[in-house]
Amino acid sequence: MKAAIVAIASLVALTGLALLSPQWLVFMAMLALAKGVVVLGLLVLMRTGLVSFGQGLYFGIGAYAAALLSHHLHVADAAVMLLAGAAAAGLVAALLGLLLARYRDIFFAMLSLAFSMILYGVLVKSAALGSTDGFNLHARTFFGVALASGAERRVFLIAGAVCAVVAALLVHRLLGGHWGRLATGVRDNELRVAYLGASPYRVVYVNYLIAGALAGLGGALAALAVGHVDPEMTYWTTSGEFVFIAILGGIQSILAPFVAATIFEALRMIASQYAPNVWQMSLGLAMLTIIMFLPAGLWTLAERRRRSA
Amino acid sequence: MSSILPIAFDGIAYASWLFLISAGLTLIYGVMRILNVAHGSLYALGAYAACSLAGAWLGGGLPAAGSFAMLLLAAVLVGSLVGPLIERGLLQWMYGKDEVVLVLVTYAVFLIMEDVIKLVWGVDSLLLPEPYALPGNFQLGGLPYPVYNVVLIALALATGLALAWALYRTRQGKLLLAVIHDREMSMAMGINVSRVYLATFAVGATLAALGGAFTAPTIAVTPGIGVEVIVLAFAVVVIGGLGSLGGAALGALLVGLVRSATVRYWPEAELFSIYAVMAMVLIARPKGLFAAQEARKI
Amino acid sequence: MLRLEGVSVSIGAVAILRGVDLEVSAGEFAGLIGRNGAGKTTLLRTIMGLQAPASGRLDFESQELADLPTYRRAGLGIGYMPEDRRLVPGLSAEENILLPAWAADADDAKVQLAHIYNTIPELTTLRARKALQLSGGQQKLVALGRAMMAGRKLLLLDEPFEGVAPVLARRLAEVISGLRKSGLSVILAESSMTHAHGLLDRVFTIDRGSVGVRS
Amino acid sequence: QQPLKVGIVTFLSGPAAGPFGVPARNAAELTAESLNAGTVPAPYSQKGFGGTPIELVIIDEAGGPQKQVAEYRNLVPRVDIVIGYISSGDCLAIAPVAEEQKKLTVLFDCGTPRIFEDASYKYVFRTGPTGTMDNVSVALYLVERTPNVKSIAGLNQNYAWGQDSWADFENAMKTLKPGIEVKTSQMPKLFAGQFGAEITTLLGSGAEVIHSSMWGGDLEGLVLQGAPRGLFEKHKVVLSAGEPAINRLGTRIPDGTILGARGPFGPFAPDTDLARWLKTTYQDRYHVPPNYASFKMTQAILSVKAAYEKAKGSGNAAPDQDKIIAALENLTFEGPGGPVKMALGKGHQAIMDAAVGTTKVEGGELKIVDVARYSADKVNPPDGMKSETWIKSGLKK
Amino acid sequence: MRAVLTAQGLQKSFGAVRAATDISLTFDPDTVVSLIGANGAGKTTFLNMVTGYLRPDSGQILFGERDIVGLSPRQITKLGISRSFQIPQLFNSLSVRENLLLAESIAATDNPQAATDEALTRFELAPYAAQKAGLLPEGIRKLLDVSMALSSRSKLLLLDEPTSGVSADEKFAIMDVVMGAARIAGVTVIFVEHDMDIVARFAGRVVAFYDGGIIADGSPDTVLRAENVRRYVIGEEIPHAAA
Ligand SMILES: Nc1ncnc2c1ncn2[C@@H]1O[C@H](COP(=O)(O)OP(=O)(O)OP(=O)(O)O)[C@@H](O)[C@H]1O
Ligand SMILES: Nc1ncnc2c1ncn2[C@@H]1O[C@H](COP(=O)(O)OP(=O)(O)OP(=O)(O)O)[C@@H](O)[C@H]1O
Ligand SMILES: [Mg+2]
Ligand SMILES: [Mg+2]
Repeated sequence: MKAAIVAIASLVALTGLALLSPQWLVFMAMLALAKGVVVLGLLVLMRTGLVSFGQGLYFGIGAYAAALLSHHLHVADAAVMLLAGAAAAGLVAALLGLLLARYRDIFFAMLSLAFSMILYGVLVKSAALGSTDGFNLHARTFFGVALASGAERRVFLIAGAVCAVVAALLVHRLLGGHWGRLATGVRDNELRVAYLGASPYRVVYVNYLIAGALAGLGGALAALAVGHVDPEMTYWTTSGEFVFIAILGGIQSILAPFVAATIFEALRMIASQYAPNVWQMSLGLAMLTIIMFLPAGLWTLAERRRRSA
Repeated sequence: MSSILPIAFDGIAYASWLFLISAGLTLIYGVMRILNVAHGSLYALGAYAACSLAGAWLGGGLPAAGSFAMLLLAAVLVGSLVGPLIERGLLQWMYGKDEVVLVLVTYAVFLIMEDVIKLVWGVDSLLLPEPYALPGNFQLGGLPYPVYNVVLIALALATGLALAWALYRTRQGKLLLAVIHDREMSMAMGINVSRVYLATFAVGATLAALGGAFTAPTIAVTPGIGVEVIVLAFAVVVIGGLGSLGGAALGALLVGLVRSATVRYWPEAELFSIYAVMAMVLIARPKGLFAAQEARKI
Repeated sequence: MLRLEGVSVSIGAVAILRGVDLEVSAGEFAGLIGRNGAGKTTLLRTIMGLQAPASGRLDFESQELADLPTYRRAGLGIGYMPEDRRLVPGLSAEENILLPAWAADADDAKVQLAHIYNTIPELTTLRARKALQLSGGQQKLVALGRAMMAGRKLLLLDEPFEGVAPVLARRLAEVISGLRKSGLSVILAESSMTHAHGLLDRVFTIDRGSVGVRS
Repeated sequence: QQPLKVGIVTFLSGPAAGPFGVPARNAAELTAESLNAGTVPAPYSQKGFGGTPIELVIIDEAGGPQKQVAEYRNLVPRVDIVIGYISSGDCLAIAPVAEEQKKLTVLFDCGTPRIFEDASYKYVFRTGPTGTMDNVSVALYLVERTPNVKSIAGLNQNYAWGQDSWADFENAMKTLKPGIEVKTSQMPKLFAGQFGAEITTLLGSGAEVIHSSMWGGDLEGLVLQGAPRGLFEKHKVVLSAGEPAINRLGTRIPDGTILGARGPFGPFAPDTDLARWLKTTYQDRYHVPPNYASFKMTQAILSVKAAYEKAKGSGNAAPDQDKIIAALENLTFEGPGGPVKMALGKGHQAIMDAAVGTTKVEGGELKIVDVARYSADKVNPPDGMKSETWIKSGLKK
Repeated sequence: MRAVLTAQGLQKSFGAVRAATDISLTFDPDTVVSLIGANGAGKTTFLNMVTGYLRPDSGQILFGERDIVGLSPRQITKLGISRSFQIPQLFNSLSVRENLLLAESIAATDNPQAATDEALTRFELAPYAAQKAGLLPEGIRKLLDVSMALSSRSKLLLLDEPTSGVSADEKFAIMDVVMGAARIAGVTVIFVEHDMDIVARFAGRVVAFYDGGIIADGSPDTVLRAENVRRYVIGEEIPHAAA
C-alpha cells in the first residue's frame, strides 16, 4: 500500500519533471533513471551477497540491441527498443547465468567482469559497429506514435519513469517476501539453505537473470537518452560505476538506487562544471564524506529523518 | 621453433612486471580483505616519483648507474609515506565495514590521487629513458633484447622470493595468517593487529610503487597509467587464487606467456587474451589456481 | 588480582552487563554460572578488551585495563579460550598453540609448550594436524592449550566443557584443577556446575547481566 | 558590452590531456586573450568577434561520450558557441545533440570522416581535416621516397582511430603499390604503454616499413622501447600523427623517421604572419612550441571569428546564429596552418593541404627535413564520396 | 519392519586419519538412537556422509530402499532427512523469526507464519524473535539451529549435539520438545550427544563410536555399562579432589 503511494507519487513527480523542466535536466533525469534501473538489478543480485563488476555487459547489450534495431533494422520505435534491450540482455543473462551462478565472492565479480570485457573486445573489433567510436541511433516513434522533434526526450523520460517504477515495485514485492529472505539466506549461509532443501544455485541464477534484464533495460534507456552507443558502456569502469552507485545508496531500500544515481550524476555534473580541473578529486572527496558520515549509504539520511519525525 | 625463445622471454618479462604489481594487491587483499583500487595510483605515484628522483639525480650530473638506486628509493619513499598515510588517515577507520564499501573507499582515494598527481606533476608526460638504455641489449634468437628486462625479471624474482620467505618461513608470516583468519582472536592472542595492517599496507604500497618505479624508464609516464594496471592486477590475482603469492606468480606467468604468444600469432586477439585466460582458469578452477584453504564448517 | 567495579556494557541501546562487581585473587578459581544469554561471554570479552565497557573500572594487578588495547592484555598474562574455538584453520594444532608466544616474542615458548603437552597429553597426538581437520571437541582442546600459552596469570575459559565427551571433560577438569599448582587464576564460565564441581573456590552467578555471589 | 561566451571542450585529464588537451586549451586561452586585445595579425586584427569580446567556458572532455553528452547539454544554455572535442567517439555522439539543441558547434580535432559522411548537419562544423589525409599523404610520401617498397607492417592502438588509420594506410598502399605485402598488423590495447612483445614481432617480421598512428604516451613509449632495440634502424618507421611527440621526445626520435602532423601544423606550418604569431606568443607564454592540437584550436576559433564577421558585415547588430552558420558554410579562411576550405560535407568539413617530413638531428636539435606538401584536393576525397571508397578506388579525383 | 536408514560398510579417510572404518548400521522407523563417542571418533563424519556433505570412500547408504550416496545435501533433504549442526548454521543477518520463517517457507508448510510462531514458543525463542541471529548468545544459537531442523517435517531427523552449549536446566526441556514433535510426526531421530544423562533418558538405543569404528551398539543400559564405553567414552569415575 505504502509502496503504491510512493510509486504513484514518483510517477507524478517524474512526469511533471519531464513536461516542465529544461532539456538538460530532462536528460540528466533520464540518465539517472537509466542507471538507477541498472543499480536496482544490482541490488537484487547483492541480496544474494554477490557483486557483479560486469553489469556493463548487459548495459551494453541493452544499448546496442536498441541501437541496432534503429540503425540496422530501421525499427525506430522507442517502446520496441526498450523491450528489445531488456529481452536481449535477459537472454544472454539466462545463458551466462548457468555458469556464473556457481561462482561466489570476488570470483563471481571477476568472471562477470571478464565476460563484459570480452564483449568490449568484440565491439572494439567490429568496424561495422564503429569500433570505439560507436554509432548514433534515433527513435522516431513511441508505440507507433510519431514523436515531435524536441519532445522525444520528454516522452522517453515518462516512458523511463514508468519502466523504472514498475520494475521497482516488482523488485520491492519480490525482495520483501520469501524470495528476499531466501536470497539473504544464500548470502549468509548457503549450506543451511541447501540443508533446508532449497537450491542456492537457483536463487542466484534467477537473481542474476533479473539483474541482467534490468541492466539491459537501463542500457536501452541510456541509449535512447544519449542517442549514441559505444563500447565504453561495457567497459569495466562503467560496471564499476554501477557498483559504486549501489553502495552509495545502500541496499536497504528500493528507492536508494534512484536517489543515489541522481546524486551521483548531480555530483559529477557540479564537479565538472565548477571544478573542471579537479572534478575527480571533488567527486572522490564527496564520496568519502558520504561513506564517513552515512555508513549505510545515502539511504541512512532518509532513515534518520523518518526516525526523528 | 625459433620463435619460442622470443615469445618466452617477452612473456616472462611482461609477467615480471605483472607480478610486481599483483603481489602487493594480493597481499593487501589476503590480509586486510581490501580490494585496493588505489593500488593503481600507488603504481602511478611510484612511476612519477621515480621520474622526479632519478631525473634530479641524472640532471645533477651524477653517475647514471645510480639512477637504479633512485628507482628503488622512489618506491620505498612512496610506500613508506603514502601507504601509511592512506592506511592511518583513512582505512583504519573503515575496518569491519563491508568489503564492497572498502572498494568504494579505495576508489575514492584513487580518484583523488589522480588529480593530486595531475596537480603535482602536470599532464605532460615524463620521460626517464636512461636506466632503460643504459645496460644495452643482448641477442636472443637473432633479435636484440634490452638487458633492462633481465633486471626487471631479477627484481620480480627477488621480490617474490623475499615475500615468500617472509610469509611462509617466518613467525611473522604465521601471525599474519592468524590476523587474516580472525582479527579479534588475534588481538586476544596478543597480536598488534593495527600494526600488522599498517605494515601490510605499507609493504603492499611499496610493491605497487616498485612496479611503477621500474616501469617508468620504459614508458612515458602520463596521467592515467594507473587505471589500466588495476584490472590487469586484479585479473592476475584472481587467476592465481586470492591471497596466494604463488598463485599471483603463476597467474602472471600464464598471462604473460599467453599474451606474448597472442601478439605473435594472433595480434587482433591481444585485447581479449587476459580476460580469456581468466575466464578459462575460473571455469576450470572456480577459485583460481591456488584456492585458499577453508575452515571446516560443520 | 582482577577487579571489576560497576562495569556496564551496552550494545546499541541494549544493556548487556549492568554494574558488574567481581574480584578474583591470585591463584583463585572462580566460576561464572548463568543461563544462555546471561552475559557470560560478554563479561569475558570485556575483560579481554574485545568489548568496550560503557562505565566502570577494570583493574588487573592494580593496573587500569580500560585504556590498554586488547593485544597488550595478552601480554599481561591473560589467556582467553572462546566458546566457539576459533583456531586458525591453515595452521597446525601446535602452531595454533604457539601463536600467542610468537606474538609476544617469548623466549620460553618451548618450555611452556612442553608444559602444555604435559598437562594435556591428548594434544601431543594432534600436534601436527591442521586445525581445519580437527573435530569439534579436538578443537576445544587446542583452544585450551592456546589459552594456556598466553594465560600465565589468568585464564578466561568460556564453556570449556561444552561439546566435549565425558571422558575428555573429566580429563579437562583434572587438567584445570592441576593448574592450581602453577598459581594461576581462572575464570570459568559455564551454564551449570555439572563439570565444575569441586573445581571452584568461588562462584559468581550471572543473570541478565547482573552478577551475584554464591558461596 | 556583453561578451560572447564560447564553450571549449578538451581533455584536461587522462592520457590525452598532455599531448592534445592542454596544448589546445592553452591555445584557446592565448587566442581568446589576443583576440580581445586585438593583437592577432590580419585578417583577424579586429578585437574579439566583430568587436565583441569573447569569454571562454572550459570543460573537461574526459569520461566518455555518455558523460560528454550530459556535459554538452549542461553547457549549451551557458554559452553561445561550442568549440571542442578531440575524441571521434565524442564528436559522433555530440553532433546529433548539437543539431537537436540548435547550437553552433565546431569540432576542432577529431579525425573520423564518418561524421559528415554518414550524416549531414546544419549546426555542426569541423574546421580540421579528417584522418583520411594523414595516411594518404604519408603513403604518397613513402612511395615517392622508396618506390620499390615491398612490405609493410602496422603498430596501431586497438581502437577506432588506430584501426581506421591502419585501414586507410593499408588501402592507400595497396592502391599505390598493388601486390604490396602486409607482414603483420599489431594492435596493442590503447594505453598499454608497454610493447615488448609487439616490438619483437615487428623486428622479426622482415617488413620494410612500419606504420603507426599512435599518439601520446603510447607513441612515446614506442620510441623509448623501440629505438634502443634498433626498431627505427632496421625499418622505415612512419608516424602518421607523430608531430606532438617532438616536443616531448626531441632528439630521441631517431633519424629518418617519417612524421605527419595531421595537416600543415607545428613545424610544417607555412611561414605566414599568423603562424609566426602563434608560434612566438605560444612559445613565450608556455615555453614549448604549439603542436598541431594548438594550431587546430586556434584555427577553429578563427574560423568562427571569420564567419561571425562575415555575417555581421558592416552593420552594427550582432549576427544571429543562422547567419553565422550560413557564413561558415563553404567558407575559405586563413588559419595558422594556411588556407582552410570548408569543402566537404556540404560545406561543413574542412580540407587543407597536407605536409609530411623526415626527422634528422642536426646540431643537437631535431629538424624536419625533406618536407613534402600535398595540395588539399590531392589527399582528400571529392565532396560526397566516402573516404574509404575513394582510397580503394584509386585516390582519383 | 523396513529400515529407515541402512549404512553398509562405510569407509572414510582424511589423509592418514580414518574417520570411518567399515561402519554398518541400520535404523528402524520410529526409534530414537543416540550416537556417543570420544571427540574425533567419527560421529559427525557419519552424519555428514548420510546427508551427502561427505562422500564415503566406499560403502552404501540406503534411505528406505533408495541409495543416496552421491546425492547432494539438498536432494537428500528433499527426500526427507533433515539435520541440525554441531556448530550452529544460521542466517546471521536475519532475525530469529526470519530464520524460522525461511525454514518453514522452504519446507512449504501450509501456514509458515503460524508454524514460526509456534516454534518460537515451543523453543522459548520468543524473547529473541526480533534479534539478529548473528548476535545471539551461543546457547540460543543452538536452540535456533535445532528448531530449524525440525521445520522440515522429515522422516529422519539427525541432530548433532543438540544440547551442547545449552544451559543445563534447559537441556531436558529441549529434548522433550524435540521428542514430542518427533513422536507426533513419526520421525526417526538420531542424535549425537555427550551428556550421558540425556542419552540415558531419551535414547532407545545407543551406538558408541571410537576411532572411526563402532565399539558398542544396543540399549542404553548395556552400552553405557559396557567396559569399552566406560573406558573410552565416559571415562572411569575419578574421585573428586576433596574440595
Ligand atoms: N553484538 C550484540 N548485539 C546485540 N546484543 C548482543 C550482542 N552480543 C550479545 N548480545 C546479547 O547480550 C546478551 C548476553 O550474551 P552473551 O553471549 O554474553 O551470553 P552468554 O551468557 O555467554 O550465553 P551462552 O551461554 O548462550 O553463551 C544476550 O542477550 C545477547 O543477545
Ligand atoms: N574435512 C575433514 N578433513 C580432515 N579431517 C577430518 C575432516 N572431517 C573430520 N576429520 C577428522 O575425522 C575424525 C572424525 O571427526 P568427526 O568430526 O566425525 O568427530 P566427532 O566424533 O564428531 O567428534 P566431536 O565429538 O569432537 O565432534 C577427526 O579426527 C577429524 O579430525
Ligand atoms: Mg556465551
Ligand atoms: Mg562432531
